[in-house]
Amino acid sequence: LAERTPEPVPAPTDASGERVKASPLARRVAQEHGLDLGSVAGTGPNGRVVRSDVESALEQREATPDAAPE
Amino acid sequence: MATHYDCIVIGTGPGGYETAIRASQLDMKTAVIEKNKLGGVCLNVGCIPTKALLKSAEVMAQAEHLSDYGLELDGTVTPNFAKVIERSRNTANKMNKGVQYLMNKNNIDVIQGHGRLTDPNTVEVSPSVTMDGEEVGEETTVTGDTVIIATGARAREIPPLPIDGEKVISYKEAMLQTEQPDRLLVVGAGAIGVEFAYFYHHMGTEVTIVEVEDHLVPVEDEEVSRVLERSYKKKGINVMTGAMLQGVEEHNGELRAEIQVGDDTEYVECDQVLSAVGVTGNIEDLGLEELGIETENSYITIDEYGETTVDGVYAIGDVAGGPWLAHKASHEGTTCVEHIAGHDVQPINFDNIPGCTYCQPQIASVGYTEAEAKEAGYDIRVGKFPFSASGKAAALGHTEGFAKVIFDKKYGEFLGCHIVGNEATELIAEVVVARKLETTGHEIMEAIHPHPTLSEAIMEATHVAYDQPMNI
Amino acid sequence: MATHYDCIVIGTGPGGYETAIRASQLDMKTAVIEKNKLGGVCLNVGCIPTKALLKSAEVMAQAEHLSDYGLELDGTVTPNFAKVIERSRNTANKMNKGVQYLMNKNNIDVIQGHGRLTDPNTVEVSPSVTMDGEEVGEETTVTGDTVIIATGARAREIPPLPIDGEKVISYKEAMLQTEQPDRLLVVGAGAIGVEFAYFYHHMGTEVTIVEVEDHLVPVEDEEVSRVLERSYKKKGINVMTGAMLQGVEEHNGELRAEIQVGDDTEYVECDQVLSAVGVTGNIEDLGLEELGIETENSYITIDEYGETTVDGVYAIGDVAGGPWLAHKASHEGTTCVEHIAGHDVQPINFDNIPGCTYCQPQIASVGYTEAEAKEAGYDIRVGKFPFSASGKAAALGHTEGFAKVIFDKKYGEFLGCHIVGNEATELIAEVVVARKLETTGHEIMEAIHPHPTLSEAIMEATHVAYDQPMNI
Ligand SMILES: Cc1cc2nc3c(=O)[nH]c(=O)nc-3n(C[C@H](O)[C@H](O)[C@H](O)COP(=O)(O)OP(=O)(O)OC[C@H]3O[C@@H](n4cnc5c(N)ncnc54)[C@H](O)[C@@H]3O)c2cc1C
Ligand SMILES: Cc1cc2nc3c(=O)[nH]c(=O)nc-3n(C[C@H](O)[C@H](O)[C@H](O)COP(=O)(O)OP(=O)(O)OC[C@H]3O[C@@H](n4cnc5c(N)ncnc54)[C@H](O)[C@@H]3O)c2cc1C
Repeated sequence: LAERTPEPVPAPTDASGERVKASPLARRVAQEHGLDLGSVAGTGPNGRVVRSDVESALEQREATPDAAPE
Repeated sequence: MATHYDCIVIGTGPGGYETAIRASQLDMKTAVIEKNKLGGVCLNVGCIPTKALLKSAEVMAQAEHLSDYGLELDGTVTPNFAKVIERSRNTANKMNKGVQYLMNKNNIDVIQGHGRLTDPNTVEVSPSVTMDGEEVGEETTVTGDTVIIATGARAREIPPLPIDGEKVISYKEAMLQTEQPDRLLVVGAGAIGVEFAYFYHHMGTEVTIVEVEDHLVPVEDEEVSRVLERSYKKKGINVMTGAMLQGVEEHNGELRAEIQVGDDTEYVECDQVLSAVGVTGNIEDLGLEELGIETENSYITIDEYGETTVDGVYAIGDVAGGPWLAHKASHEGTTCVEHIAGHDVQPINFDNIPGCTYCQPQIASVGYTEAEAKEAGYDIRVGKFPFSASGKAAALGHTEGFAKVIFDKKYGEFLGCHIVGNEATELIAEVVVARKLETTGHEIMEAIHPHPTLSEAIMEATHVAYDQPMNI
Repeated sequence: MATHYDCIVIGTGPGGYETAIRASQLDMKTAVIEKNKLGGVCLNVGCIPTKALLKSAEVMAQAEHLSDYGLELDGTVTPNFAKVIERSRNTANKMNKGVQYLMNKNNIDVIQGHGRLTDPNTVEVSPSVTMDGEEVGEETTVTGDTVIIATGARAREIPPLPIDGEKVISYKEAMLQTEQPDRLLVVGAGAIGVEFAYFYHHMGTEVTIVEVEDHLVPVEDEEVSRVLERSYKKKGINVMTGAMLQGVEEHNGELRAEIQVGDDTEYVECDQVLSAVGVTGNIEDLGLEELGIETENSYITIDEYGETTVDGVYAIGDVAGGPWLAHKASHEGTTCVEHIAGHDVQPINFDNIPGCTYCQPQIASVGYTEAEAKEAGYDIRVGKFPFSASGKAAALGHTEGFAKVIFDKKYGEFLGCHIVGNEATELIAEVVVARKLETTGHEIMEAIHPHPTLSEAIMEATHVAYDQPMNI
């Protein structure tokens, strides 16, 4: 049991405090890259944010370097 | 003048008929063309009738173990092979009638006969003969804005084993014949091969199964294969892996198969050989070449929504390539017509199509095997939960097998799941849905699986993968 | 001096023993106190042994239908009741040994005897007698930073039906007795009642089942109840609903039960009565009153993480209130200790705990019933798919029942699922996981369920709910 298992990432909220619907995988990838899920447009049913949405958002961030907080 | 449709579907297997239903629901005037019986391989000589046969075999296997359950058999239970086949045919015919009903209900025109494209919007139909020997259809021509080819696939033949339908048979004869051989040699240990081996074994036939790869069900995770092999050997099925069939000779009505195992040559005597070495696409006599529709290794080349190399002509299901599974065919088809109708749909994700094998123990899997995940460069966490530790499995008296889960360490992605054991084929849907919803291991562990069930094994295996094993 | 622990768990049912394992994994020095056999009701006289009995009944039911599968029975199959019970006991004992193994493996001290709190950190243990009549334990005292009460529940008694263990029995005797009554009256048609009715019926006992509510399994969706009622009547079980037991009298060794049905009084003659009218929490002799730990209707009052009204003392599982299910107990317990260990865990969601009944046809459900969803003010879409339209069900020869799904129209939330039919208890996990992952109907439809399976029924029912029925 050398390493501690990662804990689940809780559901984030957007600017207005509303819970962002996002898949667990999307949440974790966003957390890993310090991306605010509230700023990602979801393409899943009911605007659910899925991993590919996060990945596109990350690509976009990469394209506009001044936006990256890392 | 030819009747004009918005959508014409050639073939009514699970790919074709479900595609037609969805097209009709999307307000397309739709016709299906079928040269044989409605329902394709799946309903008539595939998924459904084999599962009926396997159920009879399962009940027979259980009848041999009545005393394990505290029941007393005074007498004998024996399979009546012809009756077992008859039951399977009745099941298939019932489902086949169901497709006719669905076509009527959804206002889909059913045109019997062999279809052939003469241009991207025109299909020529000519009479054909069904598997029951019935002549159907007449010469006619129909036109359509969209033509979807869903003509499926058939048994592949290999040079050392030409199929004659009597001594060397394909799945069709294996399923339809009303007399069983005393000794059967099954060549090929994919799903179809191992299913028939199981079936004939429990009907009382002496079965040998030969596989050129090192394991039965070679596409499955290796640990899964090993459980199946152990189980088959224990049952008394003769298992030969890493074994290549060289040819079959007939001597006084008896067959002798020559099989190469490593550097040795072995001989197996038998009365019938079942060739179960894969399928080949039905691309002949469809007008493909004339129209410039490209194919590759007997399968039609398509893009992610099923469009062929000719605009407006689509192909889905077995004829458009693997995996050769009914549920792949139908989802590929419905996605294709939804795309044609202008819906914003995602192409199907080929990584999330489960594969099932319905012998006992059953096998079901989806996603990466352990070996594949490693090869793809993932840093993985793996968990396995044996059914021998499951209370439900103990209560059922079926403790063979396990559930194995594979997660990506970095993000917790559920990379793959492999189940061998009782009801495995019903358990895998949970994983397919969870993967569709982009789960991580946490949600699987936190989802309160009912107790006592076999489905808990997926949760328990996940606990193991996350270094917090519970009931093991 | 008393041994000191980080965590003491009183009771080793599925709640207690899994809680202890998790506590130990979280680096707490842990002990369990158990006055009876390890594993609690669930392993010894609940979930597991009943499922073993039900499997024997199922195999017996199938043996009566061998010819449906093309098999010939020359002779007879009869249940040997004592052997059936013996098999069930063996299964229970095997699982019970498994718990002992798990305790050792996880370095958990097992202290036998009756536990009683003398202050929030001290448990006094005194000798006790197990169900096998074995005297266990000795006087001792242990202290702990945290004490978790997981003492479970037992059969409830109602005034018109005092349990004497011979003529009027509880689930315990029904499961342990090695002789079967000729005629059995089951009072109460919750899961336990209908399961024993099914079991005894197939063992050859004449069974009547009485339920005060209008339907069998009254907590289930009404359509589900109706399928079960039809099935039980067809089997030859005497079903009395809306019927209130008034009392039982004995005449020359025969019992006569007086039952009020509407304005009428009916009499049922029988040899034994099984009282299956619910459970009551084991809150006695634990020192609760002295410590000021509050209870309500025989259950300990807890907050969302299991803490009682006294700091540092927790309660989980059956003794902390319903639903009285093993998987609720274990998840409640592990969540409780994870919270104690300072993990950021969510309390368990009581709306996403599935309920299962293991007779045939099986019943499984989770979330809102149709009636509840409407009452809660949801605008709903409902879909139902009967197993009579399922190819797998046809192949299995089990076409009874259906899957029913309920979605919220506005956001597509999966509000509830109700399944009655073969393997229902294995199918529901998909829905629990999907709901945990906040699915909508779209993901269920797009998840490629393997064909042919019963799990497809959930997808097909969802298609119906979304007005795009596929195979119906
Ligand atoms: C023994 C066996 C067991 C199987 N078990 C399973 C299983 O358990 N699960 C699973 O998922 N898959 C199983 N499969 C595979 C499954 O049957 C196929 O993947 C599925 O049938 C493919 O569907 P399809 O619609 O693409 O084609 P098909 O079902 O092959 O249907 C094609 C249809 O097109 C018709 N057709 C062909 N050419 C023409 C033409 N020119 N004009 C008009 N009509 C034409 C054919 O007559 C046929 O009806 C099994 C297969 C076999 C052989
Ligand atoms: C016939 C039957 C069938 C059932 N089938 C199912 C099913 O299929 N699925 C399902 O989910 N649930 C089922 N249940 C319910 C399930 O058994 C319970 O929900 C579950 O056992 C509760 O677990 P628990 O840990 O809270 O308590 P229990 O399992 O009741 O365990 C409590 C333990 O605490 C011990 N104990 C009590 N007081 C003390 C004390 N003072 N000191 C020391 N030890 C003490 C008891 O001896 C016992 O071992 C069934 C119940 C019955 C009766």
